[in-house]
Amino acid sequence: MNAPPVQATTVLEARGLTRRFGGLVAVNDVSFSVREGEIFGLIGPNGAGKTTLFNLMTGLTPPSAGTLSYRGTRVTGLAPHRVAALGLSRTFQNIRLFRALSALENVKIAQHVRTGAGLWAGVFGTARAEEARVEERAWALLDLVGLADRAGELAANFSYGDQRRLEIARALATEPRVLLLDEPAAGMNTAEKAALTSFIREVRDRFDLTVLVIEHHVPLVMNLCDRVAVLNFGELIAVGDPASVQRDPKVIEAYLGGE
Amino acid sequence: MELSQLVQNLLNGLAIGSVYAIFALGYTLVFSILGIINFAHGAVFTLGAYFTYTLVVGQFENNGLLRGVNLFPQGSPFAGSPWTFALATLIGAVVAGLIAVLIERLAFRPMRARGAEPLLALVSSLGVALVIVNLIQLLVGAEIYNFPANAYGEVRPALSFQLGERVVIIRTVQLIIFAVSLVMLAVLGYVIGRTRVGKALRAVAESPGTASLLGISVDRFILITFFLSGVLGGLAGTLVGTAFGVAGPYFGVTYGLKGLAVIVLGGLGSIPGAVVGGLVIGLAEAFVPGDYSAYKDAVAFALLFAILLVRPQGLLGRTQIQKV
Amino acid sequence: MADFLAQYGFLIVTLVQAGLLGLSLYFPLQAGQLSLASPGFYAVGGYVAAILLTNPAYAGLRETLGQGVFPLTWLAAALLCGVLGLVVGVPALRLRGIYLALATIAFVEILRVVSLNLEVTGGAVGIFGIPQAFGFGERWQYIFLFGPLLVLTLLFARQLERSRVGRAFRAIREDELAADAMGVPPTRYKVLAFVIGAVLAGVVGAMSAPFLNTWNARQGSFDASIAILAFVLIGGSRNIWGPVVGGALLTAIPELLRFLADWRLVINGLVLVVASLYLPQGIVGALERWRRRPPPRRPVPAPSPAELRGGRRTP
Amino acid sequence: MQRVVLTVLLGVLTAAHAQRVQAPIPIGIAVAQTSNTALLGQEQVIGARMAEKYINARGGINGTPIRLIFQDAAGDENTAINAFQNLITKSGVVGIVGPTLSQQAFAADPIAERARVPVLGPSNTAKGIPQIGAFIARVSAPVAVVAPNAIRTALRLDPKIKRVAVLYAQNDAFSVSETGTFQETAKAQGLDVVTVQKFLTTDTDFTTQVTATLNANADLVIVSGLAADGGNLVKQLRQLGYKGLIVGGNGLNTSNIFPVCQQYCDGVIIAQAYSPAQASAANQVFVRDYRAQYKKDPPQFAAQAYAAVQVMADALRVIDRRKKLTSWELPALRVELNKQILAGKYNTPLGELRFDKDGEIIQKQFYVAQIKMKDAKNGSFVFLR
Repeated sequence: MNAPPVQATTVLEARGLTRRFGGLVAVNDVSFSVREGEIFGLIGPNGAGKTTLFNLMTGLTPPSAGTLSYRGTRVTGLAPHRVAALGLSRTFQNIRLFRALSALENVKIAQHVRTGAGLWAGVFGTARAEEARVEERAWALLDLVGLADRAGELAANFSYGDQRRLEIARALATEPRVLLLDEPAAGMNTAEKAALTSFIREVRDRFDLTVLVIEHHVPLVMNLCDRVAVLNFGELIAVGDPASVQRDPKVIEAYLGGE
Repeated sequence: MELSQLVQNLLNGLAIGSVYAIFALGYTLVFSILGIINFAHGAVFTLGAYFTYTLVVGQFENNGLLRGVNLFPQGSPFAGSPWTFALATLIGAVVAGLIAVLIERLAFRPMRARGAEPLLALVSSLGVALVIVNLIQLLVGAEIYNFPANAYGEVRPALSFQLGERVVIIRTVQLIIFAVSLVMLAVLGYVIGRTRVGKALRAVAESPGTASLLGISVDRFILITFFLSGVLGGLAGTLVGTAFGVAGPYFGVTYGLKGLAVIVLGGLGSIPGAVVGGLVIGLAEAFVPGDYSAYKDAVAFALLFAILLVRPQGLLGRTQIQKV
Repeated sequence: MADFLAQYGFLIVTLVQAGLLGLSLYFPLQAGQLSLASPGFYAVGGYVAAILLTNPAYAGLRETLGQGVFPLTWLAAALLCGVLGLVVGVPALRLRGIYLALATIAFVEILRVVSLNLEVTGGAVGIFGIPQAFGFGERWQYIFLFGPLLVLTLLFARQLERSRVGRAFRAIREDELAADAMGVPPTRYKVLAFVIGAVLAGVVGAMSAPFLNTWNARQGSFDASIAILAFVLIGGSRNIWGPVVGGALLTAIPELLRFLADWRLVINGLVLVVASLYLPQGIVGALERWRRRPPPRRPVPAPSPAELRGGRRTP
Repeated sequence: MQRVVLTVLLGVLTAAHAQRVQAPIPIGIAVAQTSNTALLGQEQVIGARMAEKYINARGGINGTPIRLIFQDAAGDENTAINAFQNLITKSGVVGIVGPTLSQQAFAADPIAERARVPVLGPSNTAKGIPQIGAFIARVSAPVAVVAPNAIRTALRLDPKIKRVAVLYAQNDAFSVSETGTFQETAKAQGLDVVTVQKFLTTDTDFTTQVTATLNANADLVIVSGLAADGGNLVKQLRQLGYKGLIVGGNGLNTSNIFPVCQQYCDGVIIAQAYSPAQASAANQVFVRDYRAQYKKDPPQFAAQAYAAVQVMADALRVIDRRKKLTSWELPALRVELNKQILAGKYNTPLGELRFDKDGEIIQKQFYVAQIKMKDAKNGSFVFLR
């Protein structure tokens, strides 16, 4: 298991993140920090507020209170595309690919923030070099997730597992520094899950990423993550290395009580 | 503004507003179930008026293929008394309902079966409206037909009372429309809120998928919806026809656009919303100062634009929460 | 030939014109925005041209520019519609789907009532006696304006589709939220698409005012909104040729049915019903199913892993 | 494919050369047979058809019958232009009667003007129509002249009139210009215009306008509108208790308003460009034929369309006497017909009429009538003065 680098810098810092929907508190005063280069797991029973937390972190839902900062820059309050531009990119629990577009296009679109051709450059074809680069990177990313030979197929036609991998490729296309994966292993079998573990590590190393993962499957989390945070009813009940978190009585209580 | 003026504007607004409202009831009913805007509703509304006219008068005089055909050589049995007129209105409405059912079978259901884009229903219903309107013109011409003046019996054409220095006046037929639209709303509210059919309808409106799992025949209830919408439309057509005449084949279609403003203002798919929306637009139009009456037609759409920006779900509509 | 052009010239130009109006609705639709505002901008563009070409206030301008006044009307219409598109688009594009459609219908109707009441737009009669562009005497000659505009618009649309901006449009159409999360700013591109449609409709209007000889408030109406929507849906909304084919066909049909005399609009209505029932993807959409797209070809030089990270700065 | 194109081209080219005048003589009628303008258009169709029948029954153009070719011009500009193109090129008509609306005329008439085909507007009353070009004339007078007469008649019937309410359809070009004349005349007669109310031809409810009128205590109401809206307005005025005189503009001059305002139409004073009471023989024949078929008096729109066809036929007859129509080249005949239309004097159901050099109608007689209702549905215009 990769030990986190000693004296790693903090990349993400959440302070008192809170989100209320009407009377319901989905995320309640959550604070934690994520260090550069680590794989940080987010676990908790169903409805614990994990996805809401991701939404708060990526600008899809504004927080009721609290802040998130990325290397000292405030993230909360920014629109999602600004968060993406800052270097935080995500996948979705219930896969939100551009279903009627090809795999290749899905990955090309996500390079939007890293390119600059405007309307007229596009219309007059003056951004050839940039287009070529977009095209090449898209193919390379599809290579990485093993879908290059099906680049022209519509995203909707892919199997569940392939869609999840395509979504990771798309997230990587935004050239993130932090990758947020929302249940990447959902619907995968044991062999696929094992492959996914090594794939995420490989990606992290190759792209110098910090990775946040929401995951249900406890063995996978234990195996993959450097540190784990546990949410229950919107509250953070434990943060630490997988082994210690697993022994935490509050965590055991939450899981046994919850299921 | 003086009190009498205020009261007069209020009455005027409620009177025309209730016309908008009864037009919009059937419109919004179909939207609540299918989520489509049925442009053919205006045509069905027109048909209702023409059917009743056919029963009451029996012939179309000047133009069209039916010129000179006299349905009742001995005089119509539906003419003469308010009760027979009411019967004719009811029959006209039911036939309009059946036509609406036919429209659903021929123009909407095949589309649903194919899972076509819901927007196409707009085009299809526009096509249906075009067919109906032009068929009416072919058959009975473009002229205005008017119901006999004594359709409601020998009632005074208008009621008036003194308020301060001025007289406040209201046409009897508009009071009738107002009353009938309230009754229609109450009946519809009862049917939808209290009866088994209504519960099933609501289930279909909420989620067709779940409803069919519960053993509700979705297609059957869509047919019922169209029938109800057609009956309401046909009834409204006759009522409005008695107030303003059956003003040619485009008679109902011209209400279609304003009806759209009404149902959006009230909240798409909300039945009380259609009534509230109709009354609000009627009142807003009535309170346009005389000097600006030229802009009266823009009022409904200015309201529509404004409400969409402030509260897209309309006055009485429900918010839809988007799931991420 | 001369007779053929005299008889069908006007019709042919209106087919092209309809295609262009279809395209003006197609651009916002590319970004997933169902806007029915085209007739409003079309009307405004026409009024701009009609006023510049007939109003005594601009007599001096016409004198100085000669035939140059016509391109000026297009430019003025484009500018005004662009600005108007921006003003209306920014608030309206917060709405989705049918709600946006309804808001744009309201916009068209408000414009119509206003133009019916203004002095400068000629009130109910409208503006008439509009000078002919470049001295065109015959209607078919207007193909020299609308034809190139159509070609340019199609080229523009094709280039746009292949570009970064076009991809952004499609992403928003497919899933606005996911597009946003993937770094595509939805509002900016929705407004851009809306404005492109507005500018196109405005220019078509400006060219149409001399073509029709007259301009009045009935040019931009709710009926036109629905007609243009039908162009796009019946033609096919996923391909640039869809609106062109749909516009041309739906404009031609009532004219080709003239031999049916009184029955022609009944049949026209039936055509709309049958087409929406049997061609749910539109005509071009149905044709496309027969054509298999070739798989995308990979560019030759394989990128090195370093390139994969992109030319990214170290933080 | 190439061959097809070639054949079509050749066909078209040869067709272009064989432009002789056909017999029966084709005259184009491009009026609104569909759309909501059809209410007016269908009356024009009837009027034109009756003229055709009448003319042919009396030997047509010195023995050669005429044939009317109908092309629907609907209510919009594009359809009107297409109808004109069809008539001019495909049907080779000698002249055109149409279109129904002034707005359409501004779009379609220039087409005929450039093709040098004479046009007679049967119902275009807006300012500027005959000025579209040398080939454009109209039989529909912009009855500004008749408006003053109607007000004077009202004053004669009730000399105590002082306070006038003016109501007009602001989306109808004709009503807008007519109301201007009405208002000027009222002021010139020393009357107070106490309120001016606008409405739309598509309106059905006039409660707002009516109550404003009543509260202004008007003792004369002047309405400029069309049949449906005007009729409803009159009906609602009476139902809500207005007792004074009502003057209706020329747009209300149609028996179509009887079923709309029913017994409430009674007493309305109407400014007319056409009256069934007009005494000429031409009119009496027309009225007799019309009554025989439709059991009511002919409306103005039918009479004007009838007159337009008759003017064309009369002019053709003069030309034919000089040189047989079928021996003319079509383009030459069209030019000649236009010249002859403008030169002649005609005895039509509208009374005696001729044209000025622009093609504006010079109508000898205008009329003021009062509506008398026999029962709820039937009534008549009783000619005053």
